[in-house]
Amino acid sequence: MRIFVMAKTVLRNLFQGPATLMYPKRKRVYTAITRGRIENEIEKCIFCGLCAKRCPTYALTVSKENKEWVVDRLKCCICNLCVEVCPVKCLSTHNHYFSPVTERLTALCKKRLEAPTAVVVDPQQ
Amino acid sequence: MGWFKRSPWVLHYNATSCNGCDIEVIVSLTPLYDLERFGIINTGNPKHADILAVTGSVNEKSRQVLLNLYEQMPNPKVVVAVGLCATSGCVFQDCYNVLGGVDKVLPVDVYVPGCAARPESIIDGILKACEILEEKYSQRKKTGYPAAKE
Amino acid sequence: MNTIHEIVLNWGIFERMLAFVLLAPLVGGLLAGIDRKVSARFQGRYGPPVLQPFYDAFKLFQKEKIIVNKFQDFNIVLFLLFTIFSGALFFAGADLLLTIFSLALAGTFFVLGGFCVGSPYSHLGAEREIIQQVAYEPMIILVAIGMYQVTGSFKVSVIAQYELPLILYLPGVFAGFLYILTIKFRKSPFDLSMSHHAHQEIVRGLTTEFSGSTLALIEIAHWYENVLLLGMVYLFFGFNPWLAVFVALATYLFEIFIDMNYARFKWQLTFGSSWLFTAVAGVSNIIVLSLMR
Amino acid sequence: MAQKNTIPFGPQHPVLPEPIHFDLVTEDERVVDAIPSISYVHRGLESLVEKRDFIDFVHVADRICGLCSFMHSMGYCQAVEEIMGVEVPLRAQFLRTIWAELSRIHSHIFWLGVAADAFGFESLFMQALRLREPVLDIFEETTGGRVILGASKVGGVRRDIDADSLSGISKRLAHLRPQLEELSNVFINDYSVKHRLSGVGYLSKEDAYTLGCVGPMARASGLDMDMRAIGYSAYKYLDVQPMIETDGDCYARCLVRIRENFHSIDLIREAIGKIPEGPIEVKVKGAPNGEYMSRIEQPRGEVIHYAKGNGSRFLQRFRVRVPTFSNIPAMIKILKGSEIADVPNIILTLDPCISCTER
Amino acid sequence: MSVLIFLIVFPLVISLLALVLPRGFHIRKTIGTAANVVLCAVPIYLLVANLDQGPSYFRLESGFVDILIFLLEVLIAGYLIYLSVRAKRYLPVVLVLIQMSMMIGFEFAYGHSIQVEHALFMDKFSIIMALIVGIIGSAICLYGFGYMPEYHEHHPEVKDRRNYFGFLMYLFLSAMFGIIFSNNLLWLFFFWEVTTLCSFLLIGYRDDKASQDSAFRALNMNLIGGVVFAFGIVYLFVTTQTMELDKLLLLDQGTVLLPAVCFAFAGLAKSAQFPFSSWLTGAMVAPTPVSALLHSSTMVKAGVYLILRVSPVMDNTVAAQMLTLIGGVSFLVTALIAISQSNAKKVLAYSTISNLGLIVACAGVNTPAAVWSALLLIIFHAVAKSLLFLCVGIIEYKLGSRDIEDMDFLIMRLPKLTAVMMIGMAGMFLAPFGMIISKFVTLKAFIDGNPAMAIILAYGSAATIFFWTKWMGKIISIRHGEAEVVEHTVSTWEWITLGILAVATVAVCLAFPFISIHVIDPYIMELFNTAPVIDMFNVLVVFAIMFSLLIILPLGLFYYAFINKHYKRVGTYLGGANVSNITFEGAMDSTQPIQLKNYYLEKYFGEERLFYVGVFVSLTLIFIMFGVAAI
Repeated sequence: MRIFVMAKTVLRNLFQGPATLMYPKRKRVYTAITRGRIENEIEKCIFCGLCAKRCPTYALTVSKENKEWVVDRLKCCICNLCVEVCPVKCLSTHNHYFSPVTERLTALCKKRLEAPTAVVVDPQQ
Repeated sequence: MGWFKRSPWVLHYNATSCNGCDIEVIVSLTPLYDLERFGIINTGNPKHADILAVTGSVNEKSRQVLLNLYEQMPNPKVVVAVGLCATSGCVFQDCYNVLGGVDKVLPVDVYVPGCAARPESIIDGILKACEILEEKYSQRKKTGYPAAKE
Repeated sequence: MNTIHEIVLNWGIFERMLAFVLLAPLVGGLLAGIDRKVSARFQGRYGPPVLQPFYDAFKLFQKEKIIVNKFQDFNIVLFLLFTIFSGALFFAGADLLLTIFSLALAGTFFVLGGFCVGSPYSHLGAEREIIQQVAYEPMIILVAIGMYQVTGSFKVSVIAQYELPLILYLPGVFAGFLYILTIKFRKSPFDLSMSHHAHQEIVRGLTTEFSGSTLALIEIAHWYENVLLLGMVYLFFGFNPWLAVFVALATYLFEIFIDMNYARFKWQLTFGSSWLFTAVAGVSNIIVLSLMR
Repeated sequence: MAQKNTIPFGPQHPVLPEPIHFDLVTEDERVVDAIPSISYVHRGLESLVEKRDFIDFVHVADRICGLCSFMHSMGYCQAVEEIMGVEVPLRAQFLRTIWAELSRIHSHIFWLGVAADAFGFESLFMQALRLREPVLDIFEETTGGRVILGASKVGGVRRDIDADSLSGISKRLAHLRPQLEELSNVFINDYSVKHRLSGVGYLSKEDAYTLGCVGPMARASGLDMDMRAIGYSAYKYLDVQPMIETDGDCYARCLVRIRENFHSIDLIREAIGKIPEGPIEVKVKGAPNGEYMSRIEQPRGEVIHYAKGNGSRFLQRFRVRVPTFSNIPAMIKILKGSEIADVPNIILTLDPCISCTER
Repeated sequence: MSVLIFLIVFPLVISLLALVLPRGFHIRKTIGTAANVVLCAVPIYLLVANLDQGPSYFRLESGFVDILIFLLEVLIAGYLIYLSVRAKRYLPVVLVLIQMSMMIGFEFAYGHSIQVEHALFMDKFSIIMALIVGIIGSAICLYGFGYMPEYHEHHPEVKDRRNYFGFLMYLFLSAMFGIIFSNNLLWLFFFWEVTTLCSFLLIGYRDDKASQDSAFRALNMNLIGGVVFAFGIVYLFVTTQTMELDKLLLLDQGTVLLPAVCFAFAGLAKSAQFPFSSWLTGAMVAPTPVSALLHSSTMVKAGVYLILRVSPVMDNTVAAQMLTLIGGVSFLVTALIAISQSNAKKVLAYSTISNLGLIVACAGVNTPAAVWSALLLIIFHAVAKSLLFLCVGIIEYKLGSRDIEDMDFLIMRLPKLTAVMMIGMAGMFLAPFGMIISKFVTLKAFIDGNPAMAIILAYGSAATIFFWTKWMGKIISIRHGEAEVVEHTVSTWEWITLGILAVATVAVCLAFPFISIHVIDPYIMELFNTAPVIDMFNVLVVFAIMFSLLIILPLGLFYYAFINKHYKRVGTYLGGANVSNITFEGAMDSTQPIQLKNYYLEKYFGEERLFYVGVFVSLTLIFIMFGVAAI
């Protein structure tokens, strides 16, 4: 019968100080390949729609006429399929996640290519 | 004085989730993320809770459970949909038994995306929920408490 | 400190009662906050602010009132009132036994509150709470008996001013008291009926159906109760107020440490071990004392 | 005297991470009957094969369950690869094995933590989940995800791990080992833990066999049942030893998982030593036609992925028989006669994964 | 003196009337009520008239009465033998024969030389007992008017012998008065045997197998007590030529120790202490008024009455310590057994034995404080316990069960009765009510006298908390929805009794300083020349709690019932599976109601497990007690 087996561990915890990452105060560093959110370099995009077709969660809508690429962040499961399938490699996975939102619509990230400058509607930026 | 902001208690319910987000909700209470820094406790009892954190895409059976739990929470209360399944149904939105998203059942206040939602994201989401909780409380105070209903 | 002691001695009964009623929740709440912070540090976490219990209580008072039946809250109000009352009796220097009985009365109201709501989990919690009561009640009475044997009085005021160190006469009783303090503080391994931790098989036990301000009242009652119990620890070291306060605090920290080191026991072990331990430690001490006289 | 309580245990219950319901009939503290009720997590994802391309379906298989995520996608891929006769490169097989064993470690440590919480040992729970984080960090560095890895694909794996990372993993696991040992020491030796676990939920070897137990549940009762021994993937090159205990109680199940943790660390380090250079995937052409049952050892036991293709891009039938499902009859048996305080322990020593079970 | 004789004879007359007057004769109830009023009034008169007086002894020329009593005794013995032979049970026959041969032999050998100076006497203790017997006894007889018709309605198989029942009840009251006023031990013994007979006949009232078994068990055990009692009397007279209770106390301890132990033994049997406890639990088959009157408030008290009377003789002997321990063992073990019982009357029976054990222990300790608290215990226990018995009696027929587990939501079905019952239960174990006051004092008395008992008390009271609290919790639990209120069917007679006793439970607590100063203290002064001083501050505190409860409870209930409207009503927490507020969605698509039952922990506190422990320990103690007395 052994008691206080845990004592060593908890005392060490007490004296070593907390292991907490103190997240909001201190930013978390992510690895390069962390799947955070999908980004599109809209200048390169050819609006082929392959990504939208492949998306398992129907998060992407691409409109060739309006030259518009929209991702619904609340639908995207960051599976990377679109990135893999993109013929011009304009899609990439950013390593920071998309922050929580209170309204559904604010999670819609629209990117439209209008010559000469790209209009970016992204609440995160 | 903003007491809600300082002490939001969370009830977590897994409504048809794949476990991934549930683990992350639990993990966000543990040493590395430690939600208790913000006074957040995982209560496990709707009657003590201020925030209902729902993971999963809700099916017919868990729908009723969610409604029951929500009904038993005292006002002001906030619903946080954690993870992609809870916000939209993720890859399961085509499944026959999935309603797809908590907002089909309950009024959702905060959507936390991610598959699975990262602990940081969950912390952000719950802190955001605290603000809404505070707002809801001041609104209630203005409109006054409704009288007893049997 | 000694001057404080003197001031307290110069107070009348009602002044001391009033002081307890006003100060105990502050002290108790602060202790609870320290508890949570220290527990977190033991677990390698940062932990909530020390004033967190107060935040919780204030928040709970702002919540909507939801009830299962009309009379559930009444039991809790009585629980709080009698807890305060017994604490006030204690700090006024009244009869120790009376304090204990009054505390038992308060505990009974708490249990009745758990029964009253007719919910399975609070029912189980209430049953377990009674088992716990049965487990700790003898030892608390033994404490009073032991103190009476040494000092010849049940009066807290007399016991507190007893010049010789009580602890030297009552080591066994003190050990037994420490044992059941774990039950009273609702710490692991004896947090059967309601635990502050989330994952318990009976949800929140007794408090399952109590929410909002009523839950806050329960918490406040526990703060009062904790201060009262630490007051009883103080009595053992009453010969030196400094030491006594120090030991009381150390006891509290020790209970937190115990909490960190144990899984929750089952009721059989809780009940059996506390009766056995108190029987061995407390009873033998008392018998030795009675033989010495 | 028949003084019976009827208690609804679940679907929402703090000790249950996932919704499952029991009508718990108790007498005093003793459980006399427990009738389970499921389908709170049923999504019907097996039917998705009819709508999803068989290659994209990996993403669904990945999300069958968050804890055994990788195992499911691996099992699915194996089944499809077998049907199509695809030869998976050896390096990919080794990588899969490494990830699978890492999954086992993180699942087992998580289980240890949750079990500790179920018997009211909060500091142990915190410590276990703290030790689990390094494993998740390895996942994040190698696959980009913490929980849903998405690393497996039909015909191989998505990402390679370079040699530096591999030795880094090996080093980190070596560092984790003493910490895990300290944690395991509490489970193995602490009096209060023993009080809660040993003798609780006893399942005899015969019962384990007739009730169809799998995984640690079966192994704790003395059944030698470890699918890794059949040598799928890279296991045939590794020294796999099933961890067997004979006591059949919760304590034995706990021991099995603890020993498996260390064994997995050994396996990973062995695999890292033996991993060959080479490609990580082959191009898959055509569509599956035929059927196959792939068997894999998950953290919870043997999982069977059955796939049937009809020559189109869409599979005709897909079915998963998960370990929790086969363990439920045994759980019901050992729940009867236990105590209320044991119920969480017993449910958790099964390591139930309801989202697998109901899909 | 005439008052005393009146108290003994009057119930006898009433009992004969009860037997003779035909049923349905409307004057019966009037006579009964009037008689009960008289029976209440006379002891009160006795108290008031003798408030400041010491004990008084009465000389009675009693040659004729003595012979009459002797003849009656033989008659009773004959009747008992007849009944036993008819029921083919021979142990009682043997016991009666032994006893009678002893008494007859004694009568012929020494009958002529018996000189009794004072046949009757009266002191404060007798008056207390007279008050209990008079007030509670008559209240219970009133209750019987309402109860017995219902009893026969519910048990058509039982032969309706209501006249006989009334006869026995009043006969018993007469015998009780006889016991408490007799100074002549032969008279005391006679009345003692009459109560045994009444108890035996009343337990067997149903006249079926179970009740016959119980009745004969009770008879056997009481007869064993009686035999030893008779032996004690014979021995006492042969050695010391004394036949009077008051003279007994003045004699040398060494010579009278053995008879004193014999009397104490008889007292143990009568008050159902271990090893005799089983007769009392068996006696619960009797109709409720019998349980309330004989088996909780009066007859079993006669046992402790006798023990308390003779305990000064045993002061500071090993025998007294053994007596204390027997009381202590009975107290602790029965309190533990009571945890495992779900039959309401059995719980009450065990609790009765338990409390009597405490009184016996007090008698054994025999310090001023101990005797003081013993008297308080007798008073408080009698009032509260009879109240509880009567409540259970009513519930039994309103709900069709005497099982505690069937008393769910009692507060919704019988609200007023539940309130009364709560008072009774609170009276049994909660501060600031009677029992806890006396336990408080008892504890102090024990620490000074016998610390081992203080420890037993500490553990025993904890066990007491268990079964009372869970029972209380059961009856006050409330559930959603409506429940059928069945209260209106409770008869007026029953309400009157409950009212009297409920008020009495509270009143004795409020009046306890008065009782202590004017009634108990003088008695203690006589015995010990000192009286325990009660701490006035504590009394004030107790009163503070009492009054605050009396004020807060009704106000609070009123507030929560009618004024407080700021709430939302929700269902109970059922893991989210609620279908309605009290049902949940179970497995297999079923709808299950929640069921809440109490813990009984039979595996740990079961009757068969602990009973033999108690019997064994107490038998050992009794042997030691007799051993040291004989030496």
